[in-house]
Order: sequence, then C-alpha cells, then structure tokens
Amino acid sequence: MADPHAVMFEVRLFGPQAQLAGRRVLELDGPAGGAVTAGQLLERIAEACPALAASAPASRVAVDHRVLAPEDVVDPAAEVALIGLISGG
Amino acid sequence: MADPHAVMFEVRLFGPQAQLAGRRVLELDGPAGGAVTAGQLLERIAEACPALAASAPASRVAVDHRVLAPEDVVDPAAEVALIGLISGG
Amino acid sequence: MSGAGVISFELVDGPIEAGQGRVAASVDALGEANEVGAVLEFCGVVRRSERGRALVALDYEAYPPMTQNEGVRIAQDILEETGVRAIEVLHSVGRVPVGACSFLLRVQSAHRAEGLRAASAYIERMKQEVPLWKLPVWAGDA
Amino acid sequence: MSGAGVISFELVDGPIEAGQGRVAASVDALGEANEVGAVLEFCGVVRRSERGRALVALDYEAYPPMTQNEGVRIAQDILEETGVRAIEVLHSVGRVPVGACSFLLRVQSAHRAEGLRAASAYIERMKQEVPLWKLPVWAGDA
Repeated sequence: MADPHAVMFEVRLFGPQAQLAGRRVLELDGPAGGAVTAGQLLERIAEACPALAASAPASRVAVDHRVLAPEDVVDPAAEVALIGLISGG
Repeated sequence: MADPHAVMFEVRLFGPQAQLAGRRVLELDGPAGGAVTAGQLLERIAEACPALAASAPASRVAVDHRVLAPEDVVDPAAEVALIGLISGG
Repeated sequence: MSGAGVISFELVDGPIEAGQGRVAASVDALGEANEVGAVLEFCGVVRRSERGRALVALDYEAYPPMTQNEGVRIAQDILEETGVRAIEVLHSVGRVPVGACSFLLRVQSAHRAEGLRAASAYIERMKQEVPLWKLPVWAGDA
Repeated sequence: MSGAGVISFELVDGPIEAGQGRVAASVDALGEANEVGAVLEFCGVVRRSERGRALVALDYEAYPPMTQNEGVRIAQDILEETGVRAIEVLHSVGRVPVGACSFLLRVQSAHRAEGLRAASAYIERMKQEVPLWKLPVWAGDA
C-alpha cells in the first residue's frame, strides 16, 4: 500500500527525453514527509526511469519556469520540469 | 626650361585626397632619366602638393590597379594612383 | 545608455521567412543618442544530415513561457555587457524542413565590433540556457 | 573543400536595399558536401553624425576595377582560411543618405563559428585594403 504521507512529483519532459521516456509527464513518489532537493530529484528520475538514467545527471530542474540550484528544495505543488540538454538554434 | 628627358607622372587622386588637392589628377615631374620607386613618388607628392603632405606618407601607390611595395619602380606609362587612407564600409 | 535598448524573443510556428520581425522602427525611436551603424542578422538553417544520416526536417519544441523568459534574460545581459542597441530573436517551434531557417538573431549596434561580439555571445548562451529541443525527422521515417 | 566556394563583390549605385544580391541558389549548387547551416548578414548603416557634426549623407567613391579586385582577393583568402561556403559583398558608390545601408556582407557557412570569424576578418581587412573612400555631406551644406 502506498504511504499516504508520501508526496507525489509530476515532472514534465521535453524533446529527446520525452521521446526516450515515451511520455510527457513522469510521476514520482517522493520520500515520506521529507523535502527533496533538485539534485535529489534528478537522482530519483534516473532510478525511476532507466531511459533517462544517462541524461538526468546532466539535466536541470525548473520549478514554475525557473531553474533551481541543486540544493534548492522542490515544491511538489509547483510546476516541475526536467530541462535536459538544450539543442536550439 | 623643362628638362626634355624628365618623365612626367600623372597620379590619380580619390576621395578626401582629391578634395584636399582640389583635383583628380596630379602631374609631377620625375627626376631626369632616373627610375622612381613608389616610396620616392610618395615623397614627391608630399613636396609638390602641400595639401597632401600630411596624408601622402601613409598612402600607397597603385600601378595598373595593383599596390606597389615602397621599393618597386613606378612605370610612368602605366596608370598610377594614390591610394590614401581607405574609409569604406 | 543602460535600459535604452530594444529586446524581443518570439516563437514562430514552422520556418522563419526572410524579413520577419524587423524592429528598425523601434530602434529609430531610441533617438540620436542610440543611433545604429551596424545591423547584423544571423540565420540558422536546418542541415541535410545529422551525424551522417539524411534528414528531412527537425521538429522543435519549446517550453513557454520559460523559453521566452530565458531568451529575454540573456538578451538583457548581453545588451548591458556589450552596449548594443537592440537584440531581436525569432525561433521556430514545430517542423522546419531541411534548408529552411529555424533561428534568426538580429543585433543592431553603433559599431560592428560590439554587434559581432553580442551575436556570438548570444548564440553561445542560448544553446546552453534557453529551453529549446529538436527531434530529427529522418529521411524514410517522415 | 578548397575552390568550392561562391565569391562576389559588387558596387551598387546609391543605397543598398534589403534582400539585394542573394546568392542562396548558387550556394545550393555547391551540393551536399558544402551545405550551409548558417547565414550571416552584416549591414553597415550611415550614421547621423561624424565627430559630433550632423551629416545628411556620405558620398562613396571607388576605383574600379581595383576595388572589386581587392574585394574578391580578400574574400578568397578568408574563404580558404575559414572554410566558409560563400562570401558576398555589396558596397555603395555615390550618395547614401543617413540611416541607409552602404555595405552588405553575406557569409554562408556550415556552422556559425567560422561564419562569424569570416565576417569579422573580412570587414577588418576591407577597411584596410579595399580602395573605397567616403566624403561627408554635412547638414547645411547639402
């Protein structure tokens, strides 16, 4: 049974990472009660989705359209996005 | 009386130098018989036309549309041009 | 000088056409103290192959409004650093066929040196910081 | 790679209009091995003043065919040095009013880095080596 106190992260995916994962939103359980930093979220993504294991460590986490530093805490109620290797231009 | 053996140089002028000199062609007597290098011609121009005394030393001589090195001899029968400070673009 | 600059970052559906998004009028409005002596346009064109494999197009994806926010933020930084008058960017989203323009950068400046420096710096940072992704459409798969 | 490049240098009476002299078609003819991923256009615009004094125009003078010969020679050097695909230059002769374009450089290349490098190098050398002169037409004298 799922821990009723565990928070759930919905992480938006884009471009090659969305294609690799076969989805546009990744749902992840966070640790029960505890806060999750951007760096920890990237580790969780790599564990939960093997297709993103290679690219997640070099990616960044954006919350409400702003990039977080690795030590910043991710608010699970906000819009969370995985900003993988950029390839515009 | 003009030396009948002296060569005559006709030097074309452009842009600011033509404006300063008030003419588009400068006529110069060369030394009797002797050859004149591009460097010597620039000196002659500065002497003969005070309005060009300031700019001639930094100019180049083109003969038949090619820039000469200072030691190259100027053929007075060719088309001779004074290439002053360029200001295109 | 600071603040008196024109900045825009726009996403365009599909290829960018020549002459799209000119800002000449708005730069004129900056007045004499900010006059322009150099206009530089850089256009990125979709190449026919990627890592040796033939392409028919690239599909571009953005994450609005983060994409525009980051594009404008970089332009502001570079406008201040270089003193150029205007930085205008258009970037495609969606499908852009081979040979077409997917990215247009226009820099207006008093002199050429800072315009070239700003263009180079903008592209460098855009490719690191502005959320834009491309997916190849391979020949045969289309 | 060497020799497979497009070069042109053209003198134009009066101001240069947007879109003049496009060579896209001839670059396409270079074929797949020379494909273009970056098109850079640089336009020099006549400023409203020179050394603090108001201008209405510049009168440009050239010395054809030396002007074109030197313009092409520099383009050949830079094409070889940088590996860009095409260098195309238009320069005005005669009167160009303030705010109008008197010089257009278009560089096509596989990638942006060599295109920016080629543009910068071309302008630098042109201003030293290509016989072109300008005379100011001051406000009040026109």
